[in-house]
Amino acid sequence: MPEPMMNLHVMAAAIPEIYLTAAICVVLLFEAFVGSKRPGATGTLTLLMLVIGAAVTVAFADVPQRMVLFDGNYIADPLAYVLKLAAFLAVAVSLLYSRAYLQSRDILKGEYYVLALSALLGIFVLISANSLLTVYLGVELLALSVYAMVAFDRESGVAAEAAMKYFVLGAIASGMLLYGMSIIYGLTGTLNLDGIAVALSAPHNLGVILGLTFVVVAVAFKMGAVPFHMWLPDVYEGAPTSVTLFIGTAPKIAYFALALRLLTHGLAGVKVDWTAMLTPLAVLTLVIGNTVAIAQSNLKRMLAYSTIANVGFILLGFIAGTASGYTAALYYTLVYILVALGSFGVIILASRKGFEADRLEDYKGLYRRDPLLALAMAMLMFSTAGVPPFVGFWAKLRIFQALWETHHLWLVVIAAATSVVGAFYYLRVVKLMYFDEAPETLPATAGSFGVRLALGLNAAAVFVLGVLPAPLLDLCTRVMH
Amino acid sequence: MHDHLLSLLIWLPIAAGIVVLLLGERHIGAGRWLSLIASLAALALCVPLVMDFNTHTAAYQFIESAPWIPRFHASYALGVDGISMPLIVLTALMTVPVVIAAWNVISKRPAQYYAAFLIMEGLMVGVFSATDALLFYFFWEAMLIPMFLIIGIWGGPRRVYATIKFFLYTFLGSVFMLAALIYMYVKSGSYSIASFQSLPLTLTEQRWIFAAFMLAFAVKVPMWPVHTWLPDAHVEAPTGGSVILAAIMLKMGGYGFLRFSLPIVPDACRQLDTLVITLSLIAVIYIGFVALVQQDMKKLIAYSSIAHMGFVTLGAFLVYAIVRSTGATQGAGMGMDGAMVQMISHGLISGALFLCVGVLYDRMHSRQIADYGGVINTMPVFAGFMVLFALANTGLPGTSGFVGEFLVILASFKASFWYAALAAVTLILGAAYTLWLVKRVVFGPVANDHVAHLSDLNGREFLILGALALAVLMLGIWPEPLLKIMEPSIQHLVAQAAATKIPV
Amino acid sequence: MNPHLLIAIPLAPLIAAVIAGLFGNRIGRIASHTITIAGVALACALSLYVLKQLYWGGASEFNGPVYTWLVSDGVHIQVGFLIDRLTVLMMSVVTFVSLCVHVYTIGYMSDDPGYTRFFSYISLFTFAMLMLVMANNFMQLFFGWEAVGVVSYLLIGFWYTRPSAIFANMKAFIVNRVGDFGFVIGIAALFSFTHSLSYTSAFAAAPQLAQQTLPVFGGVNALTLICVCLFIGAMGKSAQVPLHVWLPDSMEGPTPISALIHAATMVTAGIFMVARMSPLFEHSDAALSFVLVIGATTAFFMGLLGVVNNDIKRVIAYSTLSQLGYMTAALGASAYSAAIYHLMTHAFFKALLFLAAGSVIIGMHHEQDMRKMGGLAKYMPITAITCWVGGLALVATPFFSGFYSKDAIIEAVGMTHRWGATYAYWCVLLGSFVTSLYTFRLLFMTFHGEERFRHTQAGHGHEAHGHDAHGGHGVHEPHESPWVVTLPLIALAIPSLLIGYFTVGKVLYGSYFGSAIEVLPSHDVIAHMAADYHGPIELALRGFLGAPFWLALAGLFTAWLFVLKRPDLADAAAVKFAWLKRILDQKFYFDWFNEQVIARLSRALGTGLWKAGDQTLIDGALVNGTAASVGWFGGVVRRVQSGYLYSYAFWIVIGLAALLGWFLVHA
Amino acid sequence: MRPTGEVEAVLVQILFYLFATLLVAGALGVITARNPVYSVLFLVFSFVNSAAIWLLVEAEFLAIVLVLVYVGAVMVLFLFVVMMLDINLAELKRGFTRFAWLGWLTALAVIVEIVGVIWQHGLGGVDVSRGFVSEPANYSNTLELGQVLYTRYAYPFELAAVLLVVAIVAAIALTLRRRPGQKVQDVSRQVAVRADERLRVVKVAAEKRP
Amino acid sequence: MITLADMLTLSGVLFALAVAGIFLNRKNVILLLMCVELLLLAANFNFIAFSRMLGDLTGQVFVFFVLTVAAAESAIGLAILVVLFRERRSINVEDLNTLKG
Repeated sequence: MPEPMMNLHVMAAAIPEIYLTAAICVVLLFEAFVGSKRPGATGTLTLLMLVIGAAVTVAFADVPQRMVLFDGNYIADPLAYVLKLAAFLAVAVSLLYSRAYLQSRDILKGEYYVLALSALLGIFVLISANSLLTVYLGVELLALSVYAMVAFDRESGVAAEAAMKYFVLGAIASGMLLYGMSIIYGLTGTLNLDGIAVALSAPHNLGVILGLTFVVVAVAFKMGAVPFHMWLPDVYEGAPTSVTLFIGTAPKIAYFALALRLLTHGLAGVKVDWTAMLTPLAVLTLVIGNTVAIAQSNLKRMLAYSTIANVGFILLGFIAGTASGYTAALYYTLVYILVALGSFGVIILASRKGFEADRLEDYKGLYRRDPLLALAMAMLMFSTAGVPPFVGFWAKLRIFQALWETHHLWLVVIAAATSVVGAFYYLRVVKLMYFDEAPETLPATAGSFGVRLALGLNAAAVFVLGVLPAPLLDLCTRVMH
Repeated sequence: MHDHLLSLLIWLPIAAGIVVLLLGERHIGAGRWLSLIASLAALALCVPLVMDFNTHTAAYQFIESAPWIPRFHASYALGVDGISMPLIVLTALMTVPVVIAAWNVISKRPAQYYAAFLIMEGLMVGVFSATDALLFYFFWEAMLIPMFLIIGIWGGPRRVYATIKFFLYTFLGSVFMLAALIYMYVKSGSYSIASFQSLPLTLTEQRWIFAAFMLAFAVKVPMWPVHTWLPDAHVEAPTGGSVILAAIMLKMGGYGFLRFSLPIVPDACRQLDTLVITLSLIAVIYIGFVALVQQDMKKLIAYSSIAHMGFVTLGAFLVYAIVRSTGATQGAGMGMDGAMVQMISHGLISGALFLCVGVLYDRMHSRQIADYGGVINTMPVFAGFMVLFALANTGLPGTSGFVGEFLVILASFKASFWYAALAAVTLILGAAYTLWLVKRVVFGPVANDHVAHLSDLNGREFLILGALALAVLMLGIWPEPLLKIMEPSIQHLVAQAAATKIPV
Repeated sequence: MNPHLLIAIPLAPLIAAVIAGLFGNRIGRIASHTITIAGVALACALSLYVLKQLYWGGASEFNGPVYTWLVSDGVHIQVGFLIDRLTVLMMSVVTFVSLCVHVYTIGYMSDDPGYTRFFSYISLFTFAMLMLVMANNFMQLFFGWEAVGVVSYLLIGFWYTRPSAIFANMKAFIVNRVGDFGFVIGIAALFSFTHSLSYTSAFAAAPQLAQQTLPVFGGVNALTLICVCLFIGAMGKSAQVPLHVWLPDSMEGPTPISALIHAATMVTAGIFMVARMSPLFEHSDAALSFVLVIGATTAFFMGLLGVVNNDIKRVIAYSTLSQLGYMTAALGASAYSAAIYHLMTHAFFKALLFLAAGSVIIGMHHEQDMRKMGGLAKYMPITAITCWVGGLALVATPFFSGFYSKDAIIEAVGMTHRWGATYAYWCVLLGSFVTSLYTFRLLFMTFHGEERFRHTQAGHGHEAHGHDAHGGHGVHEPHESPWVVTLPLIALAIPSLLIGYFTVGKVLYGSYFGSAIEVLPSHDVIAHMAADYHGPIELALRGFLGAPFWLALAGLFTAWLFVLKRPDLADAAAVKFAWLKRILDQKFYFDWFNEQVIARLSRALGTGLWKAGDQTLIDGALVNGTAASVGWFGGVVRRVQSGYLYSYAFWIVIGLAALLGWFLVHA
Repeated sequence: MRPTGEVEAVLVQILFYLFATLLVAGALGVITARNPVYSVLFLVFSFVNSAAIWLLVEAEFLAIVLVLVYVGAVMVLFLFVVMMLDINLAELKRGFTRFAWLGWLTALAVIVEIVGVIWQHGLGGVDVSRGFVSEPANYSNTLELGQVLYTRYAYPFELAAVLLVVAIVAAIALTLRRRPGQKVQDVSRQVAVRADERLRVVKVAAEKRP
Repeated sequence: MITLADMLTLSGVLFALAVAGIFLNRKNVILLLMCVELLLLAANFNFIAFSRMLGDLTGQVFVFFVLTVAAAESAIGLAILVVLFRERRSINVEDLNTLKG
């Protein structure tokens, strides 16, 4: 048995996880002894911890190349580094946006932050997973934290319903994941993804397909691909908006990593099979996500379907099956998160206690009531629709490019056509905010200066990255190769 | 300054627009003047653009280039040739009247109104000056946003329907164009338009790309049967929106055909030119008849725009039929010249006509023809302008409207008798719908009390209509300066269009 | 020849028009009419000077560019002048008639609020007409062609508050556009062969073109197509059947306009154009036959309409139509010089007749219905005498100018042998009876017989002109017009009477036109007639023996019988030949057809395309239909999301089973 | 004393089929029982049978854990919750709906697909008919597991620990209720109390006599 | 002798029954949680079978973790159930349909 080298130098790459575990404990203890007396303090501490965590990550985890730790269970590479930073940022921003929301609804409890941090840890685990076991544990860590967060507003019946649905369906999915993993394990004799990659090289093997299908279904479920998407709208709608914001953003990084580590790395040998499986899913996802979104009257639900539609695009990147395609998917994911942070942030800022601001008509004439929110939302909507000069355009472009490189003509056509359909419901939001008159009854929006500033910066980022997309595109390409 | 002239033309209005936006509605006085100054400054920047333009070369001039997305070989590359330069000048020219026309008229969120138009101006100049396909597309799409807002915020009662229809229609078209552009990037490894133009493509590839381009440009032009967004958008848009829509945005479709379709996929164009020409002729005749029965002034002018833009596409695609029927390209350049002149001229005339309708609308708040009659009795000066622009719209010699149509008809006969014959029907239909409009609105006894209390043009309106009238007449009496600018580029384009790109 | 001088000819009226048009209200009436008259007078003087230079001064013709309009695809399209004897003749006639009309207008329009505008228009018209006749290329020809059309449009609708006027002007423009449609195609066709728009190259190419065919209509001779298309343009402008319908309606314009534009100048543009294009037409017998038949038809049948009309101006208008038909028939018979010659004489006497009619109308306080006139000779002698001069010229009384031109046409048509010549000959021959009938009917009804204006009840029912200066009530004594009105009458009566006598030898039978008009020797009927020509007196005397003269005399007798002697016979005939009268009253149903069939069909087609095509099919089915079906699809799929956990789980399993099944089977 | 050879193999096989049948029956019982309490008991039954099978295939440690953790803890928790929630059993007793056949059909399809791959195609090339090789007598399943768990699987083990913490935190956060008006001692406040807070001298204004 | 196929088949049947239990049950949410347990059990069977067949302990380690996770999962699932019941006074699956469409 090789002597495990458990010194700091070797483990530097794993500092983020170690730090985060410690942070969970600190926050938990802080909440127990201080937080309960000073509402909000835990939140501040958590944000602080996240910032420090990002700093620590930058300081220690910036590995120049691929490193495998913990007996092959853990992998650190530039991609993981970038994804973890992105996750730090996403979680920090989403918690920042949520503070006032939580406070006003009496769910500002330290446990919320603990769960958020543990979810983040789950995300990290997935990002750095290099064995089926760590993948599974990451999935569960993330999922369990998130189930609890969805149910966190105990006064809300819909939240409990959403949590229950999420839980049951999520459990089915992880059961399927497990089942698939078991077969793959049986066929390869190893849990290690590197080992699986070596062992599985022949496509069209029935046994592999059996296992693979279960894995693909589970991944598709987590990402929200049709027809495994049904939890997503209900959960987005039912969860407290702050939780919707949370689960709509950072976990996407994890699911991207899940697909990347599992499919493109571990199961690279049977790429032909899983791309063939993902293709109908992606098409269905694009079509149904975009069309059903049109029929929605609840903004959160609409954004949920929009998420589904975007997942279709991310899947297309995977279907391309090349480094370029994965880069495109990565870029798309990051861009999507940036936009989703902003759009759910707007919903949070537009809502009040007793007024969730989640119906579309709650946005009528938002421009009059709060120009900043309206402007930010409009930019975000145009971005998601894929209209330059916003960053969403480049995300779509990058996907198209990857598809062309692999000659996927019909997928390009479908993606293009459905993105036009998609543009409709994004435009409808802009229409409500800018073209309609505000009813008298809607309350004013809120948000402290800092939060509003953050939202402004968020929207500005969507614009700046849209005008100067090169840095982020470069970064994605660099870490993916 | 010449090194960054085009950049200045793009970013000066945009910067000014943002400043106006930031000044907000409270400082609208300053915003107004700033908008005027900015639009005039942009126009002034066109002076060196025209003066120092080398009319002896088809190469891009005033070129600028900076890396934008090095990994994609996409650069911030600008340049103009004889095809784009006049359109840029037209853009700068038409923005000024729009700003002036809004002076006291737009009372709802004026700062945003001005900002939207200034930003639009920059983006439109960007479209015409981009020599990088990605940059082109960037501007092309970005422009939809201000226009969407302009129609949606300041539009008429059905503005939401109209603006969403406008947006989705054009978005549908452009998305496929984007796909085609990316495809060619993947093949050529660069986004520069020149690299696309020199990229060998098989006929199948060309056909697909042609279809994508066609969708994008045909919607924008617009060609029958993808034109139905235009009447709605025009009718609902505020005056400025209609003006810019008709004067500039439609031209982008024509520009796209000239800059992309013909040089990039010449073989597909050769194969499918009959389709384009047929649709163009349908636009001329079908739409002519439809325009005849319109009850709404703006709708009528909108339909007339479609018919007139039919000449642009007709002229642009004559080259293949001419080669087929005569064996040489002689005459093809004339068709393209005609298309270009028609674009410029239509920009001026339709812009002016929409301004005229705006003048009436500001006073009567109606665009229904039936609500008017005998306007000349109370607004003689206005009536003079309206009749002039209407006649120009019918292609009267001596006005700019004649030049393009005449050249296109001349060239089209070389292609086919029937092309010429059907195109020339516009002489009759154009006269019929335009003059019937004039008869019902301008002439006749005072129709009602509202008309009786109309006041004639104020100085501001007189100024803009007068300037446009002057431009229309000058271009009609002596189009050579314009043609001279275009000639080398058009000849180059004809050569490109007539060549084959199928790899052997 | 000095090009600057030539440029000055059209520019003078243009500048005057612009000044009067833009600043008319500031500089006032007198300044306006002064400046426009000065402009036209200058143009007239210069034209006459050029005429002198060309004919007597031995100057060679001028053919050169003024400026390059545009260069496209290597083709230089220029604005330029071709000044030869044909042109200068037209220029002189145009400017002279225009000058007369300018002067006349001072009186006629004296109390119209649009006074300065009117002067601006007619000056502008003069400019446009000069550009037309002076052109040396088709672009400029078309420019002038359309420009005169536009001014005509503006002038017919001069009294813009009158619904009939603004209908008439629109009709005129659109009908003209139908002609222009052909004209433009003709130009384009020519261009497609010659790559040039200049006359010179077109003429040079004519013999070749006559050999070429175009693959349309199963192969048609290129030159024939070109000539027919060009002639269609002429049919519009020169009001040939069936594009004549606008001309009678154009009488809604003020009378000077009728005289200037719709009698003397603009309507003859088509005649001039065909004559100008004689090198082309000469090579296409088919086209000439077409011209001949159309012209002859117009000459006879349009004259018939003049017989039954009671509006003094409209009778003259139909007469104009008929006379234009004569000219056209002459063109068709290759007797271009006869056509131009008749054009010239007609310009004088028809302008005279119109101005005289205008004078009558002023005298009758804007009454145009001849049934309410009669015996006016007593009250307005100068008008009556000049009008008689014009009338006699019109009916081709020997020694009058009209005789020399019209008789030549009838003879030329009789001598030609091309297809349709016999029909044409009978038309033009019988036409002289008709001409005489309506002319004398007009003269008798207006100036002689019972003073019917006394019977009319107070407040004449006729709609006053746009201005109400004359809007008095009750019976007015007719009165002679002021000198500014009568002076032009006299000025025109003199050439109407004499110009034929003095010029026939040189212009018609001499070598005046020289190379300006090209006639193939085999077609040259005028040369045959010239061989028989022994001076104007002999010619006139011979005229007394010709059939046309006797037919005219018969017309005079008939008119006298029906109008003065037995008016009841006219009524009886109207009853007896009710069907004929109905056809004539309905003007052969052309207007009915245009308004009830073409216009209605167009509107119905437009509405159909709009409602069914655009709104229902494209917008409704395709655009909104797509949107709706997407929405519908979304709504349906949405219901799959039933909210029930078991359903969600079921879909997951279905998805799993389907994927598994598909890939297991296909692996 | 261990039976050997053929006999052992047949015996194991018989026992396997027995437990497998019971297990499937138990599972069927879980999903068809109308009373949730019965379902839990069926589930317990299923787990016990599973543990037996695991013992048969010599995964002793896991078999024990299954019984201890599952039957001993998790199932009790289930029962506890079932009892605690005041569920209207009558309402829950109504069975499946009319689309049940579709559900069964789908389940059957999944079984056919899985079983088909296993039996027909040998899981894509694995010799599935091979029996398990018995471990040597001195083999300790628990020892082996214990040796790798804290070394090679230290990282997952730590993660599992966090997972359990999360479960605790979540469960408490979700279910712990502080009812308003409940009288509880707050020790830290009691300890931190200061003298001046204990006694408040209230000055009562003298009431005027009416 | 127990073969791999036996074990895998058993797990397959268990898996299908668990899944069927989830979508056949229209009444009781608790039953769903139990079916999830069955689902995990099925996967565990596979792991153990393969582990034993391959002579590789990793599969059993995995099962160990699965059991841990399953316990944690049950805890959270039941907690959610309690919250749900407190809000709705029902754990009827058919009542869980306020979120739909």
